[in-house]
Amino acid sequence: MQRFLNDPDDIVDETVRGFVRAHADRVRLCDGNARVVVARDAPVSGKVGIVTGGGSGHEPAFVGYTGAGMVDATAIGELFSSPTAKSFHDAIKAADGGAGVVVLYGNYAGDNMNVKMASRMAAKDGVEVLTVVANDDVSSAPPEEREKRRGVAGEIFMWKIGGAKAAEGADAAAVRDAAQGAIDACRSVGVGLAPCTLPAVGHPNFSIEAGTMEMGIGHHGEPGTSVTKLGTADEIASEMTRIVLDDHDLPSGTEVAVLVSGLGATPRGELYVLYDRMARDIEDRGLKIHKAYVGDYFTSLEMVGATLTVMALDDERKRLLAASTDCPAFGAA
Amino acid sequence: MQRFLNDPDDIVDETVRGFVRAHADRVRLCDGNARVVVARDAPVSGKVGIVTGGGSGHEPAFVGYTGAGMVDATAIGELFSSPTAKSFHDAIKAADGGAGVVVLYGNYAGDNMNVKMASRMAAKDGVEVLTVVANDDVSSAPPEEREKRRGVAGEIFMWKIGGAKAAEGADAAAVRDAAQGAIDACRSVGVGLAPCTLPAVGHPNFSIEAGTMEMGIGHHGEPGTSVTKLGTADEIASEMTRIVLDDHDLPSGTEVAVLVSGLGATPRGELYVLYDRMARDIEDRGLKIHKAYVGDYFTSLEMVGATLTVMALDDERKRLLAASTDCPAFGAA
Amino acid sequence: MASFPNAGSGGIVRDIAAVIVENRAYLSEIDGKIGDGDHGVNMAKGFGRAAERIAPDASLSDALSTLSDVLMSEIGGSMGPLYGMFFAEMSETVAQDTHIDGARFAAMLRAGLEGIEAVGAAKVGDKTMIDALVPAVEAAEANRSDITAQLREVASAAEAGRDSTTDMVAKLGRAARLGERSRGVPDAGATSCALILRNLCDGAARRLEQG
Amino acid sequence: MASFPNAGSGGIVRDIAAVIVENRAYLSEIDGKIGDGDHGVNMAKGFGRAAERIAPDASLSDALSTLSDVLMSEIGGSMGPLYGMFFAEMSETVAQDTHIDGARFAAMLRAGLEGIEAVGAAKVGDKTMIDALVPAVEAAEANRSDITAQLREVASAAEAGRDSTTDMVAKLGRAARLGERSRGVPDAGATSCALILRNLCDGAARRLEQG
Ligand SMILES: Nc1ncnc2c1ncn2[C@@H]1O[C@H](COP(=O)(O)OP(=O)(O)O)[C@@H](O)[C@H]1O
Ligand SMILES: Nc1ncnc2c1ncn2[C@@H]1O[C@H](COP(=O)(O)OP(=O)(O)O)[C@@H](O)[C@H]1O
Ligand SMILES: [Mg+2]
Ligand SMILES: [Mg+2]
Ligand SMILES: [Mg+2]
Ligand SMILES: [Mg+2]
Repeated sequence: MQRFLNDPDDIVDETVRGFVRAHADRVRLCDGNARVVVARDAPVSGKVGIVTGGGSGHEPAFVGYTGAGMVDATAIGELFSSPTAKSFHDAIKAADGGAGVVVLYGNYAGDNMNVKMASRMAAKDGVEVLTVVANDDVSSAPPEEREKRRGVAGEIFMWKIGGAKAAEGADAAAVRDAAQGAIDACRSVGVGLAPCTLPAVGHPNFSIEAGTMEMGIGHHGEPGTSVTKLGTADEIASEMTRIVLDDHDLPSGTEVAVLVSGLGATPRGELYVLYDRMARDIEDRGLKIHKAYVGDYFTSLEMVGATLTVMALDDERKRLLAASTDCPAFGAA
Repeated sequence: MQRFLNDPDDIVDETVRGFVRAHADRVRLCDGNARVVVARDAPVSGKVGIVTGGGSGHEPAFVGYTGAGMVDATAIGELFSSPTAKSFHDAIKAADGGAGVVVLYGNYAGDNMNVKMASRMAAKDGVEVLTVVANDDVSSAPPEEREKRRGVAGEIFMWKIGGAKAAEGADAAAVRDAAQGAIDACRSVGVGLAPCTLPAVGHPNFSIEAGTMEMGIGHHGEPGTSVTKLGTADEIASEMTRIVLDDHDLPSGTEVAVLVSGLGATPRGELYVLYDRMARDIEDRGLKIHKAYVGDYFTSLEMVGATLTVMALDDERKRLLAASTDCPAFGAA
Repeated sequence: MASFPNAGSGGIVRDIAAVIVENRAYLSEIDGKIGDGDHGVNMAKGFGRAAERIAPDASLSDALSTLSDVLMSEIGGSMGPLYGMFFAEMSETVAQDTHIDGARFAAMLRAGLEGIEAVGAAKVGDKTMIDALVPAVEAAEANRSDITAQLREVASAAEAGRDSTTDMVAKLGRAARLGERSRGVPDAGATSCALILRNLCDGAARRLEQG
Repeated sequence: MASFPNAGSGGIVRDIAAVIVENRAYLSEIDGKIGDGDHGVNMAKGFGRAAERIAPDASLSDALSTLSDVLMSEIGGSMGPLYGMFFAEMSETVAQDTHIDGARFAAMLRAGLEGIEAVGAAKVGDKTMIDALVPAVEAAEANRSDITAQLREVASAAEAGRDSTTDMVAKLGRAARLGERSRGVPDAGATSCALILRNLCDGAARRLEQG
């Protein structure tokens, strides 16, 4: 493994420590829990707290979205593994400014269980906890089983919209509704061209034959919907756009935000090559791109691949998307 | 090659097209030259124009640093190949607001020649052109031959400082001096763990045996100063810090800005693991880290590796570093 | 009636932990075939850490409680809450017992299963640890009166349950999306669960006293 | 004295371009050993595009000018300015000539070399295209009076110059950092330069007229 590695068991602690050290102007470590990162100014008294959390290995997600105007406290799990209930609970406590806390997380078995247990613990402390679970990955279940779908890069939009709504001073229910509305308005798809390796495991956690690709792949290498011959960038981009928009079914004229994220080892230039085709396909379907994000926003270690997320906008979401943010992965550098 | 690719000959054009499409709120294509990207508001009348340029494959560099408060116009070359003199010339014209243009670029044979030719062409148009050539890569030549050293990620600081100085209304000579001061205050080193492949070539452009690493590697895979056994993350981080600071020789108490960039396929979490060690080593040498940047700021396609850049600060550089910027790779998202 | 003492039986949990740590690579390997390949890593980390914190003379209930705490507060993932709740409920059930006989052993396992069911939503046939655990609990309840037979039957019911997962199509968790492609590999969680129950039963059997 | 016509000799440049395009992979391969592996790609793109724009009946000077324009405005890298200036100066030198004899041929090559020297800073022995070009120019000047011999000598001097680079340690460009490791491979630019000069001479030789 050609990687920057000390003891594989220490990766997450070292990553979090380095992260907090690098961005001490915006975040700090939670007192008593080295797996919870808290926005510098959190808790803001009277503001609804925003919490997220998830496994490591997706950097800059989840931790990079901690900061003013976005997430107040982030619980951090092992590589590709949900944070503990205790960490979610500590994050909730750290984010609580007395106006309740909304936990915005992704639909994975571990996260569901740990957030549920943490919410119960927080309820005992007297903290009101509402939750929104992201399920934007269209390939992970058919539309009629949307509750089974995984959460992927659409979570970034959910955090941005929910975080901005909370920053505006909305109450917990309104923040929850805004975040729920954002993720309901999101659809995503991923494609994998080469796998990644968990250092503690030491070999790729799945395989993709050279010359093929896996459409619908998950953020941890969860199998996709089909393995086919590797297409051209244009073919792949068009297929991803088709999958997302067929599921989305937006009326012509709808304004959208588009996010194309690399999975870790895809050259950034290639993301723009994909975007160039996607944008034209999106516009050909009568939609209007209001804002685009292209980069490594939500990765899977060194997987080769990309995800496309399309969020339908309305006036509120446009306002909240434009609101100022200052977290390490999104906003002022 | 598991890559997102159409015709390898079209990559650069497609990347630039996708880039301009995605960030049309901040940049536009130059009239008549699809290899020059111009900041939305450029030229700003009375402001010194900032131009840069370089080969493609380093995204988000160079193009991503085009935007308000940073670079006015960027000339774009083929993968790992200098832009044409014509493109540099067109970028100079696009950036010229009547107060002269400063070209801030990296020390590579092609760029030197093309900038020189472009400056001559611009002089014929009556545009005053000053240049600063970045040579922050300590491994590329001994200190006494600093003029032979390559420019690497320190260029980002040079653009930021030069761009902010120009935005403050300084004249061309003062902008040149600020940018020159910034790059003189920078030292960088890179390490490579696995090579990258130019799509048109089809095989890795150099090789690193598994279990080894190449210290001092260049941004195009230029050979480093030594090939050794792959160290732990901590060992590599300490060695990189040592190389940079031994060359830099800063008085104790100096405030510095630190930039750690991945080379393309390094998981982001690992960059923080490196930073965690580097930051402690930097502080152990009596320096004070004023601001840190960790991410994929200047890549080399899908090379596995990282670079470390340390810039010494003074009050002016601190002010210019903090000045607001809005370019796709740096600043508001 | 035969039973084994609660006091001093914490060693059973340390032995279980040792077996999980030994099977780290294997558990990750089978998880890797249809999941994300981290089951052994997750389990070994939690069980290994817990073993270090269990006092040499700990009771079974204290040892189970320590294990549960580590899983819940340090491991996360799915295993933190699932095994965390499993061992927490087992520990609470026998906390006041000086000796554990067949009836208490069955009650302990039933409580553990209910602990899992309180957080997870798996049913028999979904290709999860539940497929090893449910038949084991049923075997425990069918053999309440003869703990020697019970311990033997529980361990083999768990292993048979584990084996039954090989031919199942996963309906839950990361493997579910594979559909038919998930057939042919035993479930990782069922495999760790069978290892845990086998070593729990063997450890208890070695400590049996005629009462 | 023998000479070849300027008018109608643009085909020589098209032939040169075809040879460069044929050697795309080879030129990249040797650049890849000590440089960044793109020399063939860069060259083939520029020469290939130029060939498409050279009219069938173009003069040598016009064809050289077209080639220079494409290199300078579309290719960039080091080759854009270096070969761009080379061909620009060659083109300007013979633009007014109806026929090119040995003296004019030598003058054309000398001007090309000076064009390169105006932008680059390589000297003989640095392991660059200069090592092929300088002996070729000297051979041209030493054989001004006999163009037939001159064309033969120029081509073989260029090839000998190219071969001399194999044993050199690079002192300029990307390969310079390699030090001793850069020995043993011919320089990519010297190799393309020898190909260009060989085909220029052969093309001119086929067009020679007794004047
Ligand atoms: N809802 C559930 N109830 C019971 N067991 C489950 C459930 N979801 C998953 N599992 C078990 O978890 C195992 C995987 O554990 P592990 O690999 O450690 O976690 P993860 O799936 O988060 O990577 C599966 O093999 C399965 O037995
Ligand atoms: N200053 C220079 N003068 C003359 N030739 C040079 C100079 N620098 C580099 N070269 C030539 O350029 C060749 C490499 O060209 P190419 O690979 O196309 O460009 P790059 O080095 O930008 O990748 C080298 O083999 C060498 O012959
Ligand atoms: Mg996992
Ligand atoms: Mg090159
Ligand atoms: Mg797993
Ligand atoms: Mg080259």
